[in-house]
Amino acid sequence: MAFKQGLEQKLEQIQNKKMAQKQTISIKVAGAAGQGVESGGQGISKALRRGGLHLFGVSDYMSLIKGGHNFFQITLSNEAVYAHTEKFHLFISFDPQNVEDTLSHIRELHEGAGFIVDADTALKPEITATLQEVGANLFAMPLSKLAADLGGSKIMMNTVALGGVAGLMKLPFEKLEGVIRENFGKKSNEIAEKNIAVAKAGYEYAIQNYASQFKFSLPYNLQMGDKMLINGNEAIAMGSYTAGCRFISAYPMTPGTSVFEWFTKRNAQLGVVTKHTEDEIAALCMAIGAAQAGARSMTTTSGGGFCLMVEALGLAGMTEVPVVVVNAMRGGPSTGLPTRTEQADLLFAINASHGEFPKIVLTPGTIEQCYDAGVRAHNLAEKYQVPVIILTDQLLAGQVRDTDLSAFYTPEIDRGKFISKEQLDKLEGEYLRFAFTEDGVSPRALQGHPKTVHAPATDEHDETGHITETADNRIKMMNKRMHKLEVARSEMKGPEFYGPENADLTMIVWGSTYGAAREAVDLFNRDEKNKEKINLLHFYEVWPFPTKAAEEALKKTKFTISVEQNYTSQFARLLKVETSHDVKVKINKYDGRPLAPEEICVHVQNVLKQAQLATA
Amino acid sequence: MAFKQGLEQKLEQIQNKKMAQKQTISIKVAGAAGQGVESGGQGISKALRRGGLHLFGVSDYMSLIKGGHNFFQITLSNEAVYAHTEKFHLFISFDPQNVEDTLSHIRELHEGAGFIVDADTALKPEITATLQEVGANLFAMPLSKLAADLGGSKIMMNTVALGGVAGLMKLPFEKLEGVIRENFGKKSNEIAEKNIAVAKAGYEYAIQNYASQFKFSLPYNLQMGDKMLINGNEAIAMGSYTAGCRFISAYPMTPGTSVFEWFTKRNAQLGVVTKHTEDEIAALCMAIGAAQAGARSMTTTSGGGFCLMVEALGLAGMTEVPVVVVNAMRGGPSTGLPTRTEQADLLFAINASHGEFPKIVLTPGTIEQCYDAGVRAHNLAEKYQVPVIILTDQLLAGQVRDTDLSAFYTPEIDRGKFISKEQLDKLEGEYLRFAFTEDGVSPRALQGHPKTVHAPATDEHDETGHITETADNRIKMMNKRMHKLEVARSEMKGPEFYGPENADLTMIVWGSTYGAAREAVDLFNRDEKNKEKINLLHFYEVWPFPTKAAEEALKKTKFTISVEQNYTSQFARLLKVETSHDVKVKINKYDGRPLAPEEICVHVQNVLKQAQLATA
Amino acid sequence: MVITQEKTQVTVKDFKTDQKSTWCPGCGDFGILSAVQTALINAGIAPWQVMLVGGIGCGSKLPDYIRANGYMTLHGRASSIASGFHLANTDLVTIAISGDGDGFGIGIGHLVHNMRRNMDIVHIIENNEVYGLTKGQYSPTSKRGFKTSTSPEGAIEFAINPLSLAVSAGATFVGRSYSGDPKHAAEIIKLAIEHKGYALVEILQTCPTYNKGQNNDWYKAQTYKIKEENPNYDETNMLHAFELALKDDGRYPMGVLYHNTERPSYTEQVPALQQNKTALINHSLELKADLFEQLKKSYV
Amino acid sequence: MVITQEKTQVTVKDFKTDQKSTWCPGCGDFGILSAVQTALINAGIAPWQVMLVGGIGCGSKLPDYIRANGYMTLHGRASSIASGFHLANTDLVTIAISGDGDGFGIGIGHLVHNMRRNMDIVHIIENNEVYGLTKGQYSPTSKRGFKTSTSPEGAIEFAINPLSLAVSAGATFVGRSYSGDPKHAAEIIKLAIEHKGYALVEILQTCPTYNKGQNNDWYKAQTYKIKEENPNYDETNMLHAFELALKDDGRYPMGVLYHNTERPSYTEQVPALQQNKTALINHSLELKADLFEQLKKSYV
Ligand SMILES: Cc1ncc(C[n+]2csc(CCOP(=O)(O)OP(=O)(O)O)c2C)c(N)n1
Ligand SMILES: Cc1ncc(C[n+]2csc(CCOP(=O)(O)OP(=O)(O)O)c2C)c(N)n1
Ligand code: SF4
Ligand code: SF4
Ligand SMILES: [Mg+2]
Ligand SMILES: [Mg+2]
Repeated sequence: MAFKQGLEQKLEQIQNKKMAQKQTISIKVAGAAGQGVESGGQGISKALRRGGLHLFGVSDYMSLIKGGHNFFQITLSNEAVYAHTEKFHLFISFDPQNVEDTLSHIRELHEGAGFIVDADTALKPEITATLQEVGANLFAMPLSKLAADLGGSKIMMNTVALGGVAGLMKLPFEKLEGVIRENFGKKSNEIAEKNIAVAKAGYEYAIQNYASQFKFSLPYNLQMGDKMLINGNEAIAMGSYTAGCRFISAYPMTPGTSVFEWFTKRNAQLGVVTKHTEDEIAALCMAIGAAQAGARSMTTTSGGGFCLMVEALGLAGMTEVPVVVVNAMRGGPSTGLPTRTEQADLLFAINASHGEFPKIVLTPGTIEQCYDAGVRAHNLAEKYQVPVIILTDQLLAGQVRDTDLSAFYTPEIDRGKFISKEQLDKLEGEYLRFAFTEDGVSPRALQGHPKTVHAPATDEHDETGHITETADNRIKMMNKRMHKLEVARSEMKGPEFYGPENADLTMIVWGSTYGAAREAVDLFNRDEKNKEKINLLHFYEVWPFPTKAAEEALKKTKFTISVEQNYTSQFARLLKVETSHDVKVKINKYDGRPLAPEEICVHVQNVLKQAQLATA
Repeated sequence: MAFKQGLEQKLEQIQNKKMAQKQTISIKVAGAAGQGVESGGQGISKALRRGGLHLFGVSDYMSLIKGGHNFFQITLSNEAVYAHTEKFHLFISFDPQNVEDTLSHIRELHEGAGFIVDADTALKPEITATLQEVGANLFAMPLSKLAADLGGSKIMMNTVALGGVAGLMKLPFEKLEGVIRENFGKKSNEIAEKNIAVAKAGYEYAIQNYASQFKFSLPYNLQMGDKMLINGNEAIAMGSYTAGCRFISAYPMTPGTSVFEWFTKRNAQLGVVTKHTEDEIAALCMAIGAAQAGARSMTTTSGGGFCLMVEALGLAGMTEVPVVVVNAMRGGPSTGLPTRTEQADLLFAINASHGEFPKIVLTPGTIEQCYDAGVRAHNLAEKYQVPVIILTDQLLAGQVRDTDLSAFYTPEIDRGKFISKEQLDKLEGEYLRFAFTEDGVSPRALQGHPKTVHAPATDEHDETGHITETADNRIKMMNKRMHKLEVARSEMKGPEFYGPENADLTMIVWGSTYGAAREAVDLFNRDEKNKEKINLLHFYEVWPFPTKAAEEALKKTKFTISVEQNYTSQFARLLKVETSHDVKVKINKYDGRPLAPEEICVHVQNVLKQAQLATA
Repeated sequence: MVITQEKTQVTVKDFKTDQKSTWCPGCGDFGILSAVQTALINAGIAPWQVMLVGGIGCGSKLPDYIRANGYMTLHGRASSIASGFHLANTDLVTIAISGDGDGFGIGIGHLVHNMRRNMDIVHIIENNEVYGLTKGQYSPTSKRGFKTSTSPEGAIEFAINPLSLAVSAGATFVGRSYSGDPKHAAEIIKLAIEHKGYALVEILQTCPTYNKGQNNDWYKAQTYKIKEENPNYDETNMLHAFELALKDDGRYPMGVLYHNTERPSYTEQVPALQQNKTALINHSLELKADLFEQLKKSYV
Repeated sequence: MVITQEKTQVTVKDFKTDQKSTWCPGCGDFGILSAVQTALINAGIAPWQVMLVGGIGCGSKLPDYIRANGYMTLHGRASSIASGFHLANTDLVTIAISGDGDGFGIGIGHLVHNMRRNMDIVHIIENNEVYGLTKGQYSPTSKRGFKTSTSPEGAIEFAINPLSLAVSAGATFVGRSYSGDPKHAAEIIKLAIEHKGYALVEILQTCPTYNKGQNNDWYKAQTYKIKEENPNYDETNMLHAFELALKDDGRYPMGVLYHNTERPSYTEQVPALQQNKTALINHSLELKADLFEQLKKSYV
């Protein structure tokens, strides 16, 4: 189902209901690539967060380096917040002359919202007209003038604008000041101070001139304390590192690259070998080589690069080498929408590579789960001696949300049946790399010790690793390898509910869709009529499929719909084959833009209406 | 389920039942690689076939060039025959000193069977003892002596042995003579005549000395006429050629190579451009380049090479380029069992490449269907402008069966919405390569005409092919592309039954498993008690899945079991998600050896027994 | 290439498109785009007589910004796809377009093999010594010590020498130019088009966003024209080409480094293309009944 | 390689295995196997101190037929996997083993890039100028005109020149030997092992099954030792190496063609390996609490 088709009206109805406790303010910073949208958005986010607000931030960008049109969206709240919103309250544009995009943003402004632009810009009449139409205020601030006068350069007009935002949001100025000092202080103190001066000017200008017109506000929670604003990819990287990952080889591909760059930037500090390879084939092959040697290893990519890795994935499966692959999905097929989000690689990842071998697929949905997935991926990989895929996506890779430091726990490193050097010294008898065992997992000793000489083959092999084609051995080895999948299945985490028990309708979601669906649960149920109407069931460890837990959970549902960012409802298909459960309705979005909670609510309302009609 | 586990006894029971009309004789030629097992097997097959017998031939070989142990199995019958048998009647060995393998063959001999070896070989006592045990006759023929005496070289001992086989089978000698003349005549007349002389000597020696001991015989049907002995890969190649394929680029990989070599050997004669590339990535990319230019194009490979092609598969899907990919499956994962058979790439092929786009997957089960798949693949590819995958396997790739010449029909070439040069000359207005249409298929004109200038992108693009990221266009383009899958679905061929209607049990099979399952139907039902007990339902065009036809067919079944050459019952999983049908029992074989009809019968009998117990 | 089509009178207008470029202001790719256009105009090749096969990268998007046949494909595969296209339609002038990452990094295998095959195509590689589109990682041509997000302490790899590699791999035309001199670049591209066999044209390219140091001024100082410095330079001598390519004085020789006109192109040797003197896509798809019968009979 | 382990007294017995070889009788791979063994013995490297990473092909199966650490991997990827292994465990001598199809065909991209990086491994490429394991198709090193199932009229491609390519790609050690002279081959392999950086050893190999013409007699006539013919040959001179590699007299020079001892190896420059003078796999996996805290705080 495509979105935004005659749904605006219903959307309004939902939004106009009073939302009891949870209040949100949404801000959008827009401009051309290279104009500082991303850094500005991140900066003001940090300041507002430190003020004591919950915050969700995500950027929308085109596949180009300069020009075009990007934006950064911030949702602020007095409660935890997990997604962007469709409508927003404050809009800062650095390229208001881009009429088409500007208008489309303005149309999404709430009544009473504000639009900050440089007073020097001569706005096109359509823009002012539309502003009036939606009932939003024009805050034409002297951005470039203040920047030039006080900072000595128009370049600082972004900072003036951020000051304006802080002013309208009534954020204590020292919060913004702190962030600016941290960000620019590295370059030079002078630059930092100039930026602070212009920010302050913007701050005061906004308070004096517009505060009375901007009626939205949130209570700052001064007790909130430290929270991280870290994105999904950084969380995966940090989880991997804390779980002992010491080798990462990769080839750049949006949106997988930032996992790699987290390591490259810190390679000396962390003692991690990072290798930018010539392609994705080499990326995974090197990681496998390092893993065979004994290092916890990983690679990261996106769909197209993952395609090139599937042969080597089978190598890892066949020779039982623990290795972690991050596939950060983006809009496909092929080059597709390189900077946009999608969840369309699920069945490809699960079935990737020819032949059959065990692999594990994790699909985290939040920043915390990204960290956890990083940790678990490396532990599970080594415990079961299998490749583990972390399937994330552009939306999760780049989003930030105020995150507890404690969620990034100190992991236990579980190396499974790893035989240490000391144990080897005492070993009697021949070491069999692929010994048949009850759980299919063979004790793993590294090459480099006089007692462990062996040479695994990607051909079918016997317990020593030597090539053999006999039918008997083949059957035993297949059983051994595939049995690991069954053992691992029992420790895959089952799905989790969010929202009221006994809801009339349960949304089945996986991966990053959790965020928007969770907000939709809150938004929808907050309407008095809808109290406890909907909840969600979120899957975040999907292969081997946690069938039992899924079946238990499904028993607690009445009417299920799947909500996925893809065309073919891949998760619903998987659920069907694994549990025989047929979701009643499938909601799909595949335009590369992340689902918004309001949008989901509209779908849900339609579904409920139709379902009631159908049973009437 | 692994086979051969305490089932021998039940097997005997089945086999000892008289088989009414259909009689078979099975022959095995064994030896080390390089000893001429394959050529000998092919030669005697041709001669026996020409005598007027139905024939099925398949070889079993190791992954090495010389040495090891290979064999060629021939099943002869007075009726059509689709599979090898587990037990056999005549055994010719060129390496009887390979005791282990020889013994394993001997144990599969019928009582009264014959074992042809060179009289000069001093047989190990275990061998003679086991022969006696199973009640088989030793036919120790003076193979090398006759070869040396009459042909002048021991090398011809193979030919003597084949003469012996012909003698025991009471084949008119001229049939063998004709084949020998054809095969050796190319080299020199003299060699041909010498070989004929030694064959004749073997022929006569066998008749004089052993005919009375060898009690098995089949009636030759002199009216049978011409039939081809062509293997599955050759049939795919020929079908592709007759359907207009003029470009094939490939990289060698067993068992996909022979499709390619069919073309390379004839490239000048047929006017086909054949390109041996540096790897599989280039193989598919070149084929796509040629297809984009307008040539009907293809590539061929096996699982590991297919892995390397999945990125380019998405390129073809996104830019709507018709191209055909043959994936001849072998034992996996990874290098696996390179010369053995498996059906474990089904879900990988269907879900191959990141993102979502339409593709078509054909899974022929017989030589005739291989030809048909070759034809249809190219027509469907161009009609829907999608990549088409032909999924075959080692078993089908290398098997021969007497095949009607008329089964290789003269195809119609359906280029779908192809715009010819002449039509273009008259075209008014702009040509839109990706025009939105009702069926999702856009009229296709080639580059190289003044009116068709365009440049498709693998990024999301508009109707012209230019890159665009807008949400609206994205949704429309996804709908357009994916809709082609729905239109194509209606012309996918549904499954076909073989065997009695209303059978108690239906075997669900796909691809090459048809052969053994079909023979199992005949074998099992021939038992009076079992009359009309089982039938099979064979799927050979599986993606887009012919859901309606499948559901119709499934309604006609009572109790279904899946029989697949893989571990995870991939087809049963697909069937489940597409039709909600749950097969009751899953039979799996994954040791790389092809299922034998007797083996299937044992499984079926077990299933029936247990099912009856369960319902009692 | 063997140019089979008639020369066409074309002008800049013919190549004009509405598509908006996504390149950064000041990017060297603009110069290359104009050089390609000029070369085609001067060679008398119309938009419908050429095929531009792009890989993936900033520069590889070139076919989107010119009105001409094109195909924007996969990262690293332009050479293969262009070769396949060419073999099926020898009537169009086929030009592959890559960045340094695309052509010399992930795509070097195809490059090397198609060079030694002497596939009759032109391959333009826009070398900005960095990965532009993925936001500035070091590339196989980045200088040692170049600091990027994936080489924060400076690249520790030795850069590839594209020209010596091309010569030793068997390319029969090896030229170099620079994005700041579109006139020269156009000349070299035109020569490459007219060459029969694999013609590699490396175009040094400025990337004001991620490789700021190597701006136009820098390149002007670091480049020189081979023929200007040595009017007697013999481009048919392979060893001279090596010597020049390996010369380690930090400066870039520009012009035709190597030109071998003796090797037959791959295309000229393909039986199916030679026996039937028209492009493969014009061959009839009709099945000759006697041939079909003969094929079948051979299996009886 | 920088050999960190102590020399070990080893003999042929230590390398003996029960695994039956699947090579054809008379295959040149037997000679290469014995050369590898001899080189290891002479270099004082025990079976557990070496890592043999094979690609896929007849010759790539070598690690299955010797008692030593090994890993038989994927077609064309030996160089990458060996490089990854080496970076994680610099204590073992890492040797990649490929056929000509594996190393110079499908795997040439990894080869070229790991050479210019100067990865500190040895790469032995067994060149029989044909695809053996897939039953005799022509390979990138097959001579023009070589008739095979995929080149029935004779190959129309120009063979790759592995040595000039290696030199121009940046390999710092380029040697050649031949399967019929295992003693010489062992010497070259030993030198390669002792070299610091990427050492390419091409071993010309007989394939009596699919390349019958180039048998031992043929090779004996066609090969010569560089140092015997020219005792003053200077293997440190890159241009000389080119000249020799390109010499087109149909004969194969054998020995060390090129040896550059000045370039640092990749391994020597990796911060994580240099700051902590033990192999990566011996580094502690323990998480330092203060570092962790600092990492987290940087996001507040
Ligand atoms: C298989 C694959 N891997 C990675 C990418 C991501 N990617 C896009 S462009 C590019 C590199 C661009 O560098 P270059 O070829 O030098 O072109 P430039 O942008 O500098 O012009 C990469 C790695 C991709 N599209 N496909
Ligand atoms: C991805 C992939 N493609 C193709 C193959 C099939 N294959 C196995 S060995 C080989 C070539 C062998 O040639 P070479 O490397 O020269 O080794 P040789 O057998 O001659 O020693 C090929 C193409 C494979 N195993 N994997
Ligand atoms: S990033 Fe560099 S190469 Fe890419 S468009 Fe910008 S300036 Fe050009
Ligand atoms: S085919 Fe050639 S390379 Fe392979 S084992 Fe036989 S002789 Fe050796
Ligand atoms: Mg670049
Ligand atoms: Mg070879």
